[in-house]
This record gives sequence, structure tokens and C-alpha cells, in this order.
Amino acid sequence: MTTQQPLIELRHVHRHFKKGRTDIPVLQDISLAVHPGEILCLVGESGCGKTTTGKIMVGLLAESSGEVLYEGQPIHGRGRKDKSEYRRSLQIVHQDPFASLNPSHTIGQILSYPLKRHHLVSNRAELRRRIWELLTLVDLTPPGDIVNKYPHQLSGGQRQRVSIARALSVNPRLIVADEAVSMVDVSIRISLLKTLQSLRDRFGIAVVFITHDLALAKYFAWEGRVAVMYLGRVVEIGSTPEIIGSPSHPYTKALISAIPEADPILTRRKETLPLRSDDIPSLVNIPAGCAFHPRCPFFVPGVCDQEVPALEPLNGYGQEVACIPLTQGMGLSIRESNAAS
Amino acid sequence: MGAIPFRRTDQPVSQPSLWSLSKKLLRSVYRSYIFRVTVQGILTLWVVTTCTFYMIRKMPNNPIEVKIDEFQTKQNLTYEEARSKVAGLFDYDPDAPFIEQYTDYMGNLVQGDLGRSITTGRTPVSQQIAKYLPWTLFAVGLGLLISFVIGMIAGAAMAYWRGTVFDNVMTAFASISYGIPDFVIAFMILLIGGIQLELFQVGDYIGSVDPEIKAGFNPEYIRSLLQHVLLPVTTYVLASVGGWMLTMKSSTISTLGEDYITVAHARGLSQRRILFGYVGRNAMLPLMTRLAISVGFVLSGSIIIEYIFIYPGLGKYLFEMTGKRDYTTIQGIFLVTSAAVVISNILADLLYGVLDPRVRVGSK
Amino acid sequence: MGFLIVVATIPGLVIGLLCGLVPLGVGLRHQQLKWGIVGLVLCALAGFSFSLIGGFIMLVFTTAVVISYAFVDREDPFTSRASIEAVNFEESQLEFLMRQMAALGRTIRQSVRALIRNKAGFLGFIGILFFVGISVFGPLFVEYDGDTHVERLQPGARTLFQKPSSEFILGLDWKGRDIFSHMVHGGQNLIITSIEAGLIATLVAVVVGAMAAMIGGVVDQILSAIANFILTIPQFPLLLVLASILSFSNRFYLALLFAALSWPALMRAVRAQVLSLRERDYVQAAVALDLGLPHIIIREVLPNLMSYIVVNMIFSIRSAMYYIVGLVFLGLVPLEEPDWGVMIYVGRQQGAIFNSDGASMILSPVIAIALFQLSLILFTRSLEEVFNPRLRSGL
Amino acid sequence: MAGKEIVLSVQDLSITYLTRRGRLQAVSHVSFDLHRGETLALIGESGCGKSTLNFGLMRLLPKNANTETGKIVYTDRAGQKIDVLALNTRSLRKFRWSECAMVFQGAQNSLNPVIHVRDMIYDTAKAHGLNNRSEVRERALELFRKVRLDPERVFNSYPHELSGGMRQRVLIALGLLLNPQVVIFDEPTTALDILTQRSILNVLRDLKEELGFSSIFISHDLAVAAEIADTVATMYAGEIVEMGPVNDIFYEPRHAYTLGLMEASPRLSVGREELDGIPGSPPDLVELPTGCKFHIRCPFAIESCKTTQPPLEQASIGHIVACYKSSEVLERGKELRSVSSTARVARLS
Repeated sequence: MTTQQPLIELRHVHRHFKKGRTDIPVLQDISLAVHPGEILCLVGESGCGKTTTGKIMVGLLAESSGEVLYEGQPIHGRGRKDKSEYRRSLQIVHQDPFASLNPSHTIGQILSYPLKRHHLVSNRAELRRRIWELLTLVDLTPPGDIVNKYPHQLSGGQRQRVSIARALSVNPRLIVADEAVSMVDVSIRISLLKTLQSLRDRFGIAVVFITHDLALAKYFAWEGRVAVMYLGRVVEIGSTPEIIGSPSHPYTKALISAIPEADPILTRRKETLPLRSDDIPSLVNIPAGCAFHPRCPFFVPGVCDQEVPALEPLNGYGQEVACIPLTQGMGLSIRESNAAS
Repeated sequence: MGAIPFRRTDQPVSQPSLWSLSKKLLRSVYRSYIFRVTVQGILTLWVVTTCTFYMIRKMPNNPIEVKIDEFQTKQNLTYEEARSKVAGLFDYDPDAPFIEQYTDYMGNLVQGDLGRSITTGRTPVSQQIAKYLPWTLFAVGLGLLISFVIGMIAGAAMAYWRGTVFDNVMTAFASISYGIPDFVIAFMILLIGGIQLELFQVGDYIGSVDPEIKAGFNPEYIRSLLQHVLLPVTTYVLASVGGWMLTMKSSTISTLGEDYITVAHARGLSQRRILFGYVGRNAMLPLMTRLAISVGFVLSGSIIIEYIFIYPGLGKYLFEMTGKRDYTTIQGIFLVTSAAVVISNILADLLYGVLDPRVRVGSK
Repeated sequence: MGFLIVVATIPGLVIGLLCGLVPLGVGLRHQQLKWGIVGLVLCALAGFSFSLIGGFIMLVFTTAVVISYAFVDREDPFTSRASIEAVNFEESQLEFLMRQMAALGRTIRQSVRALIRNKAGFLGFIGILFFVGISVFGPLFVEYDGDTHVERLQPGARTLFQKPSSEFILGLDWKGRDIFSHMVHGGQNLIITSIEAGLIATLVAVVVGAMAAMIGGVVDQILSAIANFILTIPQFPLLLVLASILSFSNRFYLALLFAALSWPALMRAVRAQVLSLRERDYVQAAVALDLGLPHIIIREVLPNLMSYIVVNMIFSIRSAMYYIVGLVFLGLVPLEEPDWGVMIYVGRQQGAIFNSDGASMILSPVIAIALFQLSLILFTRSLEEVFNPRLRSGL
Repeated sequence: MAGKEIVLSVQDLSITYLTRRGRLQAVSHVSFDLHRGETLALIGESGCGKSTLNFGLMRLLPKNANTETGKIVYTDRAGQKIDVLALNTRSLRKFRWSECAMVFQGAQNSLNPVIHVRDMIYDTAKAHGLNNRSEVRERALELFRKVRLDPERVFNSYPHELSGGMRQRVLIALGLLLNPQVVIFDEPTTALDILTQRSILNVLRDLKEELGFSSIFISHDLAVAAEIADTVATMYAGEIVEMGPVNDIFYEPRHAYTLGLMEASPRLSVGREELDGIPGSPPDLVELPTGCKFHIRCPFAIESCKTTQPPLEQASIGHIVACYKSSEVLERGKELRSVSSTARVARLS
């Protein structure tokens, strides 16, 4: 990858949640870096910690241990002004279009608050001009139809656009899109993603795209990278075509082989990777060693259930994978005896 | 937390030491829900007792002064004469240091002794409470039971037929019942029913029982009992049924909207099974805690209703004793009523755990 | 008291009338004569009732409504479909003010429409207006009448009770005094004290509840523990004992006492609400946008809590009234005539229950209290619709 | 498919809701036939009326819904025709579940949270006259095994003790308990994880082969429909705008909306794709546009689309479509396909 300094970097970040008396490790040893203008997709099933990672990136959640660096500097212990700047550079667009806008303000008000608060506009004319601009940027045209409406008067897709405009208002350098299109209709998803892409192209805003839908990740992040997460850890990371085209980690393989395609012949011919178990272990009780080993068809007894695999480079193209048999050159082979048990 | 291994094992190696065993036992006791809430409850009661102890002794006048006043006005005695007369009557020294009174009282309390009433001839407070409590329990408890049952049924019916004339009428009634204070209803019954329309003789319906009828398990006595409890209970029911109806209605409406009700219809279950097994049961869940808490407040009774109908319940007794400044009795009543609230709160939690399997797992 | 009200409202009326000229003028100018006149009348009424401040608020409101009607066709950059270069975003202070007023006016119109739409709620609103109106304006028209109108006892009677007649429409009380004048003058104290009590209780509950939820940790635990503790003690008995300790020379202390005992229930609810609101996505977005805590509390959390708070405030006004009347009724508060609660107490003492002639002495205040409380309850039904922009617009 | 007998026939079904804003046309003039053993997938976006249609088939609509026109004819195993809309309460109750069952989204609250799974099964059986508990239990355990659940454990659990995927399987097993002829699946894999969705899809395929029931499959996910359906119907604004064999619909779409949906769905194994969303948003069902309901968003729209509604017409065998420009749409689709396949070829080489 580039030698450029990453915009935001997580180093060995752990995060626990307390539920009653039990500690739930939601994230374990996450190391990720996002470079300016880059697209990074976090992919995984529910409960894998992708949303938590996103929230830690934008500083909405604190890490339990580890380090979060913004432009190479730790985010904690910054001065007030500095902190505000760092805060504003990292924005988030939430999943639920119905919960992400305050129902009691009009769209104009929602957009004007951050502009006024951070003195991004010097007078009212400029404020109005900027709101107009923001609404146009996210393809909500004509702006006059939107600005005086309340969120309940907009459709889900329009609300998500307002959320994006709100994030844009403070000139961010990174937007975390947390499942931002998963609750939006199929026909509207693509245009929303295109809006996000055009913003990235125009302003060099990095996008962290969190999704459970690999096909969508593939479409959106073709030029970027994909990180696959499983039970609080990143198991594989690499450029999108590599990950989608030739997945290495057994979990990624399983995911990709399991996804149905919008193409009857293709999807019926697809061979799925048989898993040893259909059940996802709970976060309270994560299996020892590689967390995927109880389900992994390539499980090597004595290796996978002993040591927690670390992310290691697999080839020269920056692809990294956390799988001991792979990184130690043992190769993957389905063992009949295991599959039967 | 498994069972504690008190059983002998064959292998001496694994025999745990007594110390570690008792530590384990302590930990498991500490972690158990019952233990925690019991400790919390006792702590609460102690704070209640201490606070009330301090507060009521801060009341202007003390029982002796009140009695002296009474003698002065009634028997035309001078203050000195009255004072000497009263001093012999009461087993209470208002000049004793506060701390001493407190430690004495608490000492007795720990042994389960609520002390003796100051103004009513040194009868034990517990005996006094035992005398008035049944009346309150009977009247208010009966009222709560009736209003709860009616509220449940009517509320569910309103939700089921919502939007119909029946629902509108019942909702209007429930709003009125909920909106009007109990003493208003009491007066309406007495004044309009008893005096203006002369439907009944007021004197026959207030008080506890007809004093001429001998207490005992005979039909006459029971009839009289019911006759006298009729008005307080009616008042209580009319004043509280609206709240139950409205809560049950909204709970039922939200249950009716649940997917599993639609699925139950799709499964072809009978209307009755859906109504009782699916709608009723689930809609009642949130109300059970409220019921348990209301049960806790039954003991403190309904002072105003009891006062209006001259019903000899605990509430009315508390009011009288407050007037006389009978410290120990006030104290005792507060302790008992607060204890009832604490216990019913615990019961509410446990009950909810039994009724709702989701909570049962969560509390572990 | 009556004198004070007259002193306060006469200048208020004049000011209100003067202020009312503004909406009238605006109305004339924009060919909205009807609304101009309505504005004038409302201003006059408002000035009359609330004196300066109320009149001013009313002035603002009515002007806003008039402007919002006149504003419909105004040129606004945002109604233009031109490209951004072709649009002039400049606007003068006056235009800005007009725009703001128009927005306020629209909100008021929608709220009023929402209020009228819900029949039960509107009925409650009318009821509240009626009782407050009687208590505020009644004394101006009906003089307090503490004189005995019956010289001699009727044969066989021990009291001077008299049934309602054409001369005394609600009859005479035990001393032969006019019940109607007592009713008109006796509500003030009770209503004011209840509202005070409700306000204080709500204020304490909201502040403490929001604090507990926002700060969390030990503060939260301590505040919640105190609330739980107070909830354990049966309220009315405690109030009864406390009321005998503090013999109230001033009704305001009664309000304070009520507030001290009744904040915990609402506090717990507010705490839960704030906790859930705090996790909402839009609050999280405000944190990410670094809008600051004051903004988050005032702009993001409070507006969505408003209807909840106001509804609960009305509930606590209601229960304050119940408790105050209860205490008066039990004779634990120094008697002060004229007062609805005192009428019930004295009426009962003087045997009005057993005297068919005297029923009016108890029934009048009892029915008044019942209707007032019922109005309060019904009114809360509308509030949700008035405060929620979604329901307000009638969808 | 055409040769097989028809199990369920829907003719000209229209359903409206009475709302505060006015009459909401949720389903208008829908007709289709479901053959024995066939899987019909209804695809469309939220609010297109697909769920209403299915509730309407089982007469589970809320009180403010009104079935205005239409006929639902069900043919039972004995060949007897049943008019579902004419059934009285008693026979309707018998009809539900034993003839036509429904599998809801398991992630939602479809199982009563305070009742054991076993009681729900006994309840269902008892409602249809099966009082022999041990027999019912055997049947349920067997079904649980078929949907790859641990039978004994699940049988005695409460719903909240099961994961989303397990709940979905329980619902499937419950749906098949009385061996119905028709099973309606309402988004059965939505909100499930990918691997869980895969195993549910596999289970469904196996079960269908084994038990041979017909099914109506509601989904907004084209990929799932492509995998499981024999026939696909596209719904837009309460109407079926196109219906045909799965390959026809996916490879030769003739309605602009279907084509738009295809173009908006990324495919994983196709390499870099140029996709396009459909502009605008679905119409308000209270104030429906005139003519073809899709014309506002349609790139092919001509004047007549705005004024008159295109009729459903036969385009090829078993393939019907309601679009004036269907041949243009077909051409355009072929063009796009060839572009995307060259892109794929380019990548592979």
C-alpha cells in the first residue's frame, strides 16, 4: 500500500462490553489503517464487531485497550480545539434512516446547527447558500422542496441523503457508512452509493463502508480494500478484487460460496463450502484458538484450536490473513473425518 | 453456581478446605438474588424507621402536651393539675435524650417488639395493628381485587373491539374514573345516592359492622360485614378501575399487534385459545408488576375513604394517632406498611420471573 | 387578592389593546382583516389576563399567525428552482424576522388545529380554561360575600343550610352564606398551589432525572437509591404526618412538601427516557458533529421529551390537588376561607352529609374539583399531537 | 409447469386499506395461478403490496383492510375447489395451516415468547383435531431433524433461547407440521446472516424435493428469488407488472421496472460492474399516478404510458408483462448483458 501516513489507525484495539456481571469481548486485537481518500469495507455477520469498530474510529466509543491514532497522533490528550477538529474530520452515517434524524427539527435546521456551531459560515446568506449547496451535493434537488420539511415527510433514501449532507457539513475527511444502505430499497441503494462515491472522488473523503452484503461491498469498494471480520477479529484483509475473486481464509471462502446471486444459472451452479457446524458461537464463549475452528471444514486438530492466529501477509499484494495452516504453508484440505464428526 | 459439595468424596486429594468452602458458600449466597434484595429491603426499612423516628419526634406538641390540652379544655383543670394527671397515665418521658430513645426502640425492634402504644393504655403496638389491619385488608384488598379483575376483562374487551361504540363508551367511563379523585366519588355516593335520592340509609352503611350483632361466623354478621364494606369498596373500585382498564387496553392493543398473534390466527387456532393463551397472557404480563406493587400499598389503606365512611382501618387509625402524637404507633404503622411495600416489590420481581421466561434467564 | 388582580389586569388590558393594534395593522395591510381583528381581540384578552408578559407573548403569537398567512407567496431563495449561481441568498434582518415569525405562526396554527382535532383533548382544554377563567376573572364580577343571608334558623333545623334557589343559585352554607360566591373565590388558592406543586415536582424530577442519566456512575446510583427509598414509603400517610409537623402558614410550603415526596416516580421515568434518547442515532450524530452538550440537551433531547414532561406535569398537578384537598379535608391545614377544600371540610363537620338542604355545600366544590381534574386528564390526550411534528401535521 | 394442475388460483384480487389520509390501494387486480410443486417468487420493494397480497390469501388482513374484488380458488388434495373468500370462520380456521401455511420472518416476534415451542406445536395440532400428543411429538421431532435442528432440545425450549436461524427453522417446521399443500414464505431469510441464510435455503430446497408442496416466496432480494423460484412475479405499486419462468425474468426482462431491479443488483462473481439505480421513489399508494404506475421513474416512458395503463399481455410461453415498450426493454437488457459479459471476459483474460 502507500507509505503515506494513515488518516486513522487502530492499533491492537480491544473493546469489552459489560452486561450484568459478564464481560463480553466485542473486539479483540483489531489493527486497521484507513488512508486519505481510501475505501475500506468492513464485512462480516451480525455480532462480528464491525459497527463497534466503526464507532471507535469516529470516537463515539472508547477503546478498552489499544491505541487509536489520527494522523499519527493519539486521539486522547488533545487540546480542546484540536479535539474538535479531529472529531469533525470523522463522521458517521447510521443504518436506520428513521432514527438518524431528530424528528422535531426541519432539514434546514438540522443542517444549520453544525455550520453555525463551528463558524463554517460567516453570515446568514452564506448559511443558506451552504445548505443549498449541501443538499445539491447529495442530489436532493431542488433543495427548496426539502429544506423546510420535517424528517417524517421524507422517504428513507432521502433521509439517508440528508444524513450524508449533515456529515458533509463539517468538511470531514472520513465518513463511516454503517450499513447506510441496508434499510433502503434495492432500487435506491445504488444511487445512494454513487452519491457517496462521487463525494469521495470530488473531495477525497475516505469512506469506511460497513456491510454484511458482500456483493454490495464488491460493487462499492472495487478500488478499495475489504476487511472480513469474524467474532471480533479481522480474519482477512486485502484489495477487493483479490478477496472476492480468490478468498483465502476459510471463513471468507465459506461466505463467498454461500451468497446467492441474482442470476439463476450462476447461483444454482455455485458450490457451497460445507461447514462443520451452522451455529455461531456466542461472544461470551469464544472458542479457543482460531474462533472459526469449530465450523471450519479445513480444521487441523492440534493447530487451529491451540493458538490464536495473527494477521500475516499472504502474498506480495498486501493481502493478509489470520489462518495458521495458510500462513505456515500447510495448505487447506478438507478432512473427511472432521466433516463427519 | 452449582450445589455446594458437602458430600464426602473418596479422593482425599480433592477435599476442599473448610475455608475455601465457606468462601464459596458466602459468594454464592452473596450472589443470590434473594440475599441481595433481602439486605436491600432491610436497609431500606432501617432508613425508613430512623427517618420517621426522627421526624415524628420533631412534630410540634408531644402526646403529653396534647393530652394536657385536652384535660385543660375538657375538665377545666389548670396546666399543673393536668400535667400531674397525665404523667401518671403515660409511659413516656419527652425529656429523655433522643439517642437513648432511639437505641431503646431499635433494641426492641430487633427482637421483633414494636413497643407499646403511648396513648391507649400501653397496649402493644403490634396488637393495635393486628386489630385494625384486617379491616383495611378486607376493604382495600377486596376493592383492589375487584377493580383489577374488572379492569383486566374490560380493558381486554375494549382493545379487542376497539373503535366500536362499546370501546368509546368504556374509554370515556375509564377516563372519568381515572380522572376523578376517590373522595369525590365517596361524596357523590353519599350525597346523591344516600341523601338526595334516598336510595339507602347512610347510617346503615358507614362504620365497620352493626355493633349489636355478635361477631362470629354467622350469616347475620357476614351480611352486616358486607353491607358496611360495600360503600368503601364501591368507591375504591370506581376510583381505580379506570386506571386498570386503560393500562390493560393499551397493553392488549400492543399485544394484538404482535406478529405471533397473526401467526396464531394463521395457524388456525381457535379464537378462545388465542384470546386466553396468547393475547390475554402476554398483555397481562406488564400489569402483574403493577398489581404486586399496588398490593404493597394496600396496607397503608386509603385514609380518606376510611375517614369518610368511618371505617376502622389502618389509615384512619394512623390519622387519629397522628392527632394524638402517639409516636410508637405511628412508627409501627409506618414500619409495617413500608415492609409490605418492600416485600411486594420483591414478590413482583419474582413473580415476573415466573411469568416471563425471558426475564428468568436474564436475572441469573 | 381580587384587588391585586384588578390592578394587574386593567393596565394589562390597555397594553393588550395597544399591542393588538399591531396585528390589526399587519392584517389590514395584507388584506387579512379577519385575522387582524382576531389578533386584536386575543391581545386584549391576553393582556387583560396575563398583564404585561402574557400580553407580549400573545402579541408575538398572534402576529406570527397573521404573518404566516401573509407569508405564503413570499419570494424565498429556497422556493426557487434556479441554479445556485442565479440565486441571491441575501436577506435583510426584517425579512429574516418575518421568515422566523411565519415559521412560528405555522407551528402555532398546526398546534391549534391539532388541539381542536382531538375532541376529548379539546373538551379538556375548554374545561381548564373555564375553571382558570372563573378563578381569575370571576372575582372581578362576583364580589366575595361572607355575610349571613338568613337571620333565623328554620324551625327544627340546627344550621342555616338552604337549597339552591333563584336568589342564591347554589344555595346557602351552614352559616347562611352564599355558596356561589365561595365557589368563585375559593378555587384560586387551590389551583395556584396545585400548579406550583406540580411545577416544582416536575422541575426537580426532570433536573434530577436528566442529571442521573447524563452523569451516570455513582451520582446515578445515589440519586436512584434516594428515589427508590422515597417510593417505598406510602405517600399520603407520610404527607399526613409531615403536614402535622409543619403547620403551614403558607400554602407554598405545602407545594414544596408535595414536590419533595412526589418527584421520584417521574424522576425514574425521565431517567429512563433520557437514557434511551441518549443512545439514539441522531444524538450520536450530534456528538460526532461536536455540537456540544448544551446543544444536545436543549435541541436534541429536550424537544423529544417535551410532551412526556408536560403530560407528567399535568398528572402531578392533578395528584397535588388531590393531596392538598385531602389534607384540608382531614383538617391538617390551617383553614382559610374561601376555599373549595375548606368548604368540604366544614360542610362535613357541620353535617351537610346528612342534611339534604346542605348537599350543595359539599357537592359544589366536589363536582368542581372532579371536573377540573377530568379536564386535566382529557387535555393530556391532545398534548402528544400538539408536540409531535408528525402528529401535528395530521398524518 | 403449465401441464401440472393448479393448486391455488387468484383472480383479479384488489385490496385496499382505509387510512386517515384516504383509501390506500395496496393490491390492485392481481391474478396468478400456482401449480402443484411450483415455487412462485414475488419480488418487489417495500410497500409494493406483496405482504398484503399474502395476508389476503389467508384472510389475515387487519380490520381496516377491504378485499374489494377478486376470487381465490384453492384446490384441495381430493380435487375439490374451495372459494377461500367465501369460507365461514369455522372452515377458514380448518383451511388455514392444514391446507395453506405461512412462514414468517423468524427474526421478528413470530413465536409467542412466553410459551414453549412444544406448546405451540401441540396448540396447532389440537386446533386441527390432532389430539394424540405423542404422535404430534414424533412428527415435530422428525421435522426438526429435517430442518437440521437438535430435536429434543429445541422441542423443549422457549423461543428466546434459540438463535435467529434456529427460530426460522422452527417456523419452517411448524409450517410443515400439518403437511399443507401451499406454504407462503414471507421474507424467510431476511435479517439472517449469510451462512445461516445459506443453510435455510438448502433446507428449503431439500424439503421441497422431499415433500413436494407448492410455495409462494416473498422477497425483496433478487438473488434469493433467483436461487429458489420456478416462476417469478415482479410487483410494483400493488400490481403484478411481469411474471414468467425464472430464467425468462432474469435473462430476458421485458418490463422496465424488472430491468431496473436487475441493473440495481450487484452480482458477486461478475467482476467490475456498472450498475444504475432507479431514479425517484415508489409512488404514494393513496394518490396513485395515472397510467402505468412506473412511468414517472421509467426511462422508456412515452406519452401513452402517462395516460393509459398497459394491459398484461403474453410475451412468450408463460411470460406475461404489462409494458408498452417491452420489446425496447428486452433489447436494452440484452445490450447491457453483453456489455457486462465483455467486462467479465476482459477481466478474466
